[in-house]
Amino acid sequence: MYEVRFHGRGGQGAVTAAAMLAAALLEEGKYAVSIPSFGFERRGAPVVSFLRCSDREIRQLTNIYTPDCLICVDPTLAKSVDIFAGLKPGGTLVQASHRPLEEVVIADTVGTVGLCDAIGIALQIFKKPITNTLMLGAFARTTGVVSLDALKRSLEDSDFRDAGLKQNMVALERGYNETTVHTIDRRVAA
Amino acid sequence: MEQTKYLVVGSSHAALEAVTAIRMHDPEGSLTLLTRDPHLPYSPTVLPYVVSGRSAPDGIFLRDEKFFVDNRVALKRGTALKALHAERNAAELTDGSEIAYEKILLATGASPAIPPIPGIDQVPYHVLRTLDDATKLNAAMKASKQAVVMGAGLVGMHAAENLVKAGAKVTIVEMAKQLTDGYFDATAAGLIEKAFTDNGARILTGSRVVKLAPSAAGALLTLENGTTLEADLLLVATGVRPNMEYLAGSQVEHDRGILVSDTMQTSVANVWSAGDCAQAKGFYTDAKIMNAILPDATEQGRIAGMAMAEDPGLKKYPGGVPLNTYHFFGRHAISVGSSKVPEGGEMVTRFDEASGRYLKAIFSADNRLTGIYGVNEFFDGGVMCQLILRRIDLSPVKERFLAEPMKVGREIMSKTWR
Amino acid sequence: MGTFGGAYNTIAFDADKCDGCGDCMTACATAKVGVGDTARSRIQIAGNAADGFELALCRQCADPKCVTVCPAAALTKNYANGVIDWNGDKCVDCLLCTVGCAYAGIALDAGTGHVAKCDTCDGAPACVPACPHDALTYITTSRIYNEVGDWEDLFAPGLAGCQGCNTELLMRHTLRRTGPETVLATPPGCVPGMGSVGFNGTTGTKVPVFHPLLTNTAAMLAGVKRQYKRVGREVLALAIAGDGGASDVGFQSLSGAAERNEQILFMVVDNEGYMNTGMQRSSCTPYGAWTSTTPVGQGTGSGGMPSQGKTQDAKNLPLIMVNHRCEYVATASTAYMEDLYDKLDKAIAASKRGFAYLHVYSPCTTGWRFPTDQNMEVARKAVETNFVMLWEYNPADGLHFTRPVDDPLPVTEYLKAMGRFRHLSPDQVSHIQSKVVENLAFVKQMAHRESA
Amino acid sequence: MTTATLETPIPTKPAKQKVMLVEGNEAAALGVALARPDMVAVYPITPQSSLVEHVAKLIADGKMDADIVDAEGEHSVLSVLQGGALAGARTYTATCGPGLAFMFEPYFRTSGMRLPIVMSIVTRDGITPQSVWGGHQDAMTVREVGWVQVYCETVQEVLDTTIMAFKIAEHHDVMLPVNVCLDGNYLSYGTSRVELPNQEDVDAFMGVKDVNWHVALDPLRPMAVDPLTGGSGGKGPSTFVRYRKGQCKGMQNSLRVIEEVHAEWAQRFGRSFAPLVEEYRLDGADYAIMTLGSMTGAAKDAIDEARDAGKNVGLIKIKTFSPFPIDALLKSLDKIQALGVVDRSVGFRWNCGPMYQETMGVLYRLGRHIPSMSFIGGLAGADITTGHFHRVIEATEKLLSSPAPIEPVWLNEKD
Repeated sequence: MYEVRFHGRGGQGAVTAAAMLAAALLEEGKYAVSIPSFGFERRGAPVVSFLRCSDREIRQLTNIYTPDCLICVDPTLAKSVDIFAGLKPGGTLVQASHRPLEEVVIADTVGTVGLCDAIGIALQIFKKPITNTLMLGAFARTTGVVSLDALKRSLEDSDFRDAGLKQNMVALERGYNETTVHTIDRRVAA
Repeated sequence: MEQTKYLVVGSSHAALEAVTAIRMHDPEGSLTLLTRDPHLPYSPTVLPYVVSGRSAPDGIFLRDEKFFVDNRVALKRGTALKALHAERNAAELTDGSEIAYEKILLATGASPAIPPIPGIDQVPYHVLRTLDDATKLNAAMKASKQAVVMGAGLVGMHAAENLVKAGAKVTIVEMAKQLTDGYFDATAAGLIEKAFTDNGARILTGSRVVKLAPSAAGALLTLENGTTLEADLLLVATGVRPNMEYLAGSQVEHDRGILVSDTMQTSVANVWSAGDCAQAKGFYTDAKIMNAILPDATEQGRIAGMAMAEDPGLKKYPGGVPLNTYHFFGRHAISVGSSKVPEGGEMVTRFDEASGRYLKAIFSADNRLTGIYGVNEFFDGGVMCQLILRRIDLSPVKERFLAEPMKVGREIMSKTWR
Repeated sequence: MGTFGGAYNTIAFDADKCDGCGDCMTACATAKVGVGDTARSRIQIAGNAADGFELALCRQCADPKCVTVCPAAALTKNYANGVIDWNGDKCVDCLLCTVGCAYAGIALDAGTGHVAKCDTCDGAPACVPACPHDALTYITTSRIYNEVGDWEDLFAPGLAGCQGCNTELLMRHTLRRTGPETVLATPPGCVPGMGSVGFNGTTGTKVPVFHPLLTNTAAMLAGVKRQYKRVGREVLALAIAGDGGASDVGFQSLSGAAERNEQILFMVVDNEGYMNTGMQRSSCTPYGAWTSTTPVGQGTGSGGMPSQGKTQDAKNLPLIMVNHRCEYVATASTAYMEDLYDKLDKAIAASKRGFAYLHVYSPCTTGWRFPTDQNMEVARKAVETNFVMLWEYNPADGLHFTRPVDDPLPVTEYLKAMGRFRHLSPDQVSHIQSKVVENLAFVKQMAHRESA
Repeated sequence: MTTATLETPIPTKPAKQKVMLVEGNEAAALGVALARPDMVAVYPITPQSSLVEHVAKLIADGKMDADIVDAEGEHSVLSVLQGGALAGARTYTATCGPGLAFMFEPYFRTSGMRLPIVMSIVTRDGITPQSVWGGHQDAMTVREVGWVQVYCETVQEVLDTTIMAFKIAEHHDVMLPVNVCLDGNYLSYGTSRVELPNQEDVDAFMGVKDVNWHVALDPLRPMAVDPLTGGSGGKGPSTFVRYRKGQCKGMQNSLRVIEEVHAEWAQRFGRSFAPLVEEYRLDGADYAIMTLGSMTGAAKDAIDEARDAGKNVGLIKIKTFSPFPIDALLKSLDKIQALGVVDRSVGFRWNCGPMYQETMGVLYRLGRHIPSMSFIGGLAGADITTGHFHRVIEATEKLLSSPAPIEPVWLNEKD
């Protein structure tokens, strides 16, 4: 079982990203379940969503409290929300940020970090800061839990059409290609 | 033997009203109408106008063939009732056949009463009761130079006027002291007489024909006072007599006419009678009277029909009210009700010689109208008849009523309608 | 004997409105003999100002005595138009017909020497429009009777309505008109109370009928109609509902169905309260009216108002329906059946396109407290005082009055006809009168605007 | 009748089914579309909204041939469907919480008129306190109104059960409305892998549509629908009593029909769901926990973990809550010595969960004392995790040796 928690703000597509990732995992023959957290659908408010994947059927329909991986599609969110709550020790953070690793807030539990200037790239592609597809590329690059191809097939099956599909394909690829992956070497506390 | 549920004998107003009344309540029961006349139904009342030529003989029929077909009435013409075998509900006809009935209405009307004057069977004379009488008289009238009318009832007077207008020299011989005796009072009769004499007719009231003999012209009449009259056309219009010879041997009680109850039933089960042959109660008296007038015939016919069909809406006959209208030389006379002043009642008359307008109204002691007569005085006969029948109290409006009988009468009756 | 069962148009006379001016007689004489000599008119006004005026006019009797006593076959009842025809060629001027008539409907015309009588001017009587006071009307309701007579009555005989109630009349006429391809909804109230949906396994109608809830009539009917439309069957969805179910608790579904333009004919029988369940107030109950929940008491009611009947004005539901821009909206009264029938025809046609709403005023003998023989009179007075206005609306032509009352009676003529207003104080009466004026002005304005 | 009448022979192997990833609300919408209703009436309410949006989209896209009525409120939604059903339509809607409360008047009447309407309840906790999140309080509150109510565990079960619900509702021995309950939030929005049955297979499964053979508003066979009954006059209350008895009979018949329909479904589509009561690792268990709806997945994981830890615990899941599957449940209860019942709603009168309350009645019938206790969790969208279930398992285990507490355990009191 591999558990992912998405962090974003309302309107950035964190919930859609979780569903898209689940679809990609399905493409690879895995079982996946995504669940959004529930709130009023206000733009800009912090939101989370959850994704579980496994090689066998997933029965739990619950939130995720101890994720293996965090995907944070908004660079500023970590300042207002404790995105690291419950992260398994040595867990992964995939963070949208144009800053170098040193300037990114990282909890002690984080073992691997994937950084992607998702906002900057999104503004180039979409003229809007829509980061979710980019960050799925970044996730694939950082974790290898899902392949870029599966994500592309999932995107093709999605509701995106024509120009939108094309832009998101570009976003997926650039997210994948323009992510830097860092392994945090830590002395484990006694 | 032919069988029918309802057998109606006669074809004038009473008979036709009975047919209508029966069919209102019983659309299905077999119904046969028997008439001695070969023609379709017509009214004896219209015959003077056939005589005058005003009415075409083929334009007077009250019902056409279709009526009888539509109403499923078997119409038997040209055959009269010969004998009533009420004990076995059978009618024997003059053609020798018999009809078995469940209920029978005798509406056989009346025939001219021929006075037993010596020699009457030796001279040609006319009567006026049937259409054939009328057409014959019409033809004869055209050639007449000097005509005599015996009897100054309405039939005789109508014929006399026609003869006058046709150019004949006309003499009217009447036993009574006045014309239209029994219809109009002396004042009215005086106005009528004046109209006739002004137009050249000769009126011999209080006169009686005592002898008749054939003459070159036709007939020679000898009066009681010895006067003789030559007539190339003689009309006998001295009254009518109910047709009821067929009752001979039956149990049906009869007096001057066939005696009926206030639902027009005779003394024998399943037998009713209405119209000119019936003797029913009068409005002013419980005694049974002959009231051979057209409106009364329709009323009686309707009641008889409803009674025969057992229509629950049947209302009893209120009694006959005398009622006559008479048009003469462009003027008109009307009489409604009784001419008799009731005890404690009063009679009011108004006469304007200049206009010839004459009004006579008779009231009971409690100010109910009992009779009203007028010559050239306009009021509505139907309205007056209702005031009498309904015994409407006229105390509050009596003065106005006498001044304007038409207007006030209409006012009262319209109120009752609303 | 002719045709039984037919009905004919007729000239009606309202004695209360007649002032004896004689204009009708002048018009008649002018039309018939070419001169305005009132003595020769075939319509005769008798009477006087003190005792009231009366009318002598041929009633065109169904079983005319003038005809039966005519010896010359000159008078005949014309079964095509109901008029008693006089044939001058056959008439012998014997005047026996005048003896036959109890009402002086046929009388001697001194000018001609013949009798004369009303022939209704071939269906366009000259006297009627000549009357300046509307005392004469040419009633053509007979059309309904003649047409409807052969249509099947789709209600069972012997509906259990209160004595004198007009709702049975309304129900039978409406269903006769809509015919058997109808699904009928009768929400709780007087209509099912009279047995339309039956009791314990019996039914009151020959068409499918159901009790909706008081609250969901329009919605349920919408479902029925839509399914028949879906399967291509032409079925009329008809509601006969009370005012309470429509204006109060049922209003939401009514409004929703109207907004969606569901193809329904929704008829409200407005007896101005919950009359079936004990005469409680509804939002259609008029100001001042006694009901069992707006009683007339000794004390002061809430807000310091005296307990003298309802303290609020009635909701004008039909106007609210106009604002839904329904395919058709109309008000009607059983005192004006011809008007009602016209509207019923239009409403049925409109219901094939969308929502049709018919608001029929229904005086309640029991709840309004008036004698059982006065239903039509009360209904008529409501219109004659403008307490109730008869109009119709459709989106294309806007709103217009179908029976404008330009010279209304004072509202007291209506109020005094029934017991529920007996307690009214002069202030309350003047409030009602002022509301009548205000409502009239409002609807007039609407009529003006809508048709502009 | 012991087996469902089949219109076509059941294929030995189901045709290949399309695999999709959908949220529970979309699964319900897809199931509805496959069942081919004639009429759908909708009014949006959280967390049902996306369900009716999906339905509307399917119709708008021509993927579903139904008349959709956007009514002005839930009261009219159900009323429209009643009219439609009386005219012969197969009908569907969905609601929850306040919407269900608002439609209660026609809701009560649907079962009385024996109209086979299918309605999803995307369960939502009852207000007040104000809440737009999941919980079974809405469906539990109306459990005594004569509707058949089944609860789904997974997104796939939502899809499959929605189709089966029509067949159950319209069965001549049942003729009752059916609620398919899916948990708001966790199931409604939870996205999961589902296999989508082929339309032809579903058509074969559904057979010939025959909705209004029983009660109809049809001018071709006029009848008075729902005339007044009862009272002390006329025929008295007998009509009413016979009618009520018939409703209860229909409810009882539905237990058999639900089983038959599920069995046929398994044969045709290769997926089987426990129709009434599911046992999970119950054989040989000393005690059990009892669940309802989407919480069951986490509970099963917890059971597995507990078993791995040597605990002799099993699970009983209720699918059909109304009518309450007494006989099936008796068989399961007879296998255990202690029971912990987890409810996602509250039974106010007994100070426990409603399912617990119902089960206590069944326990009495068992004729053997089994110590039991009530757990209440997952109210207003709260999560019931494996962690919570471990607490439940531990507390239930204690019942084997200690007296049962009277008070319920509120699982999310400190979350």
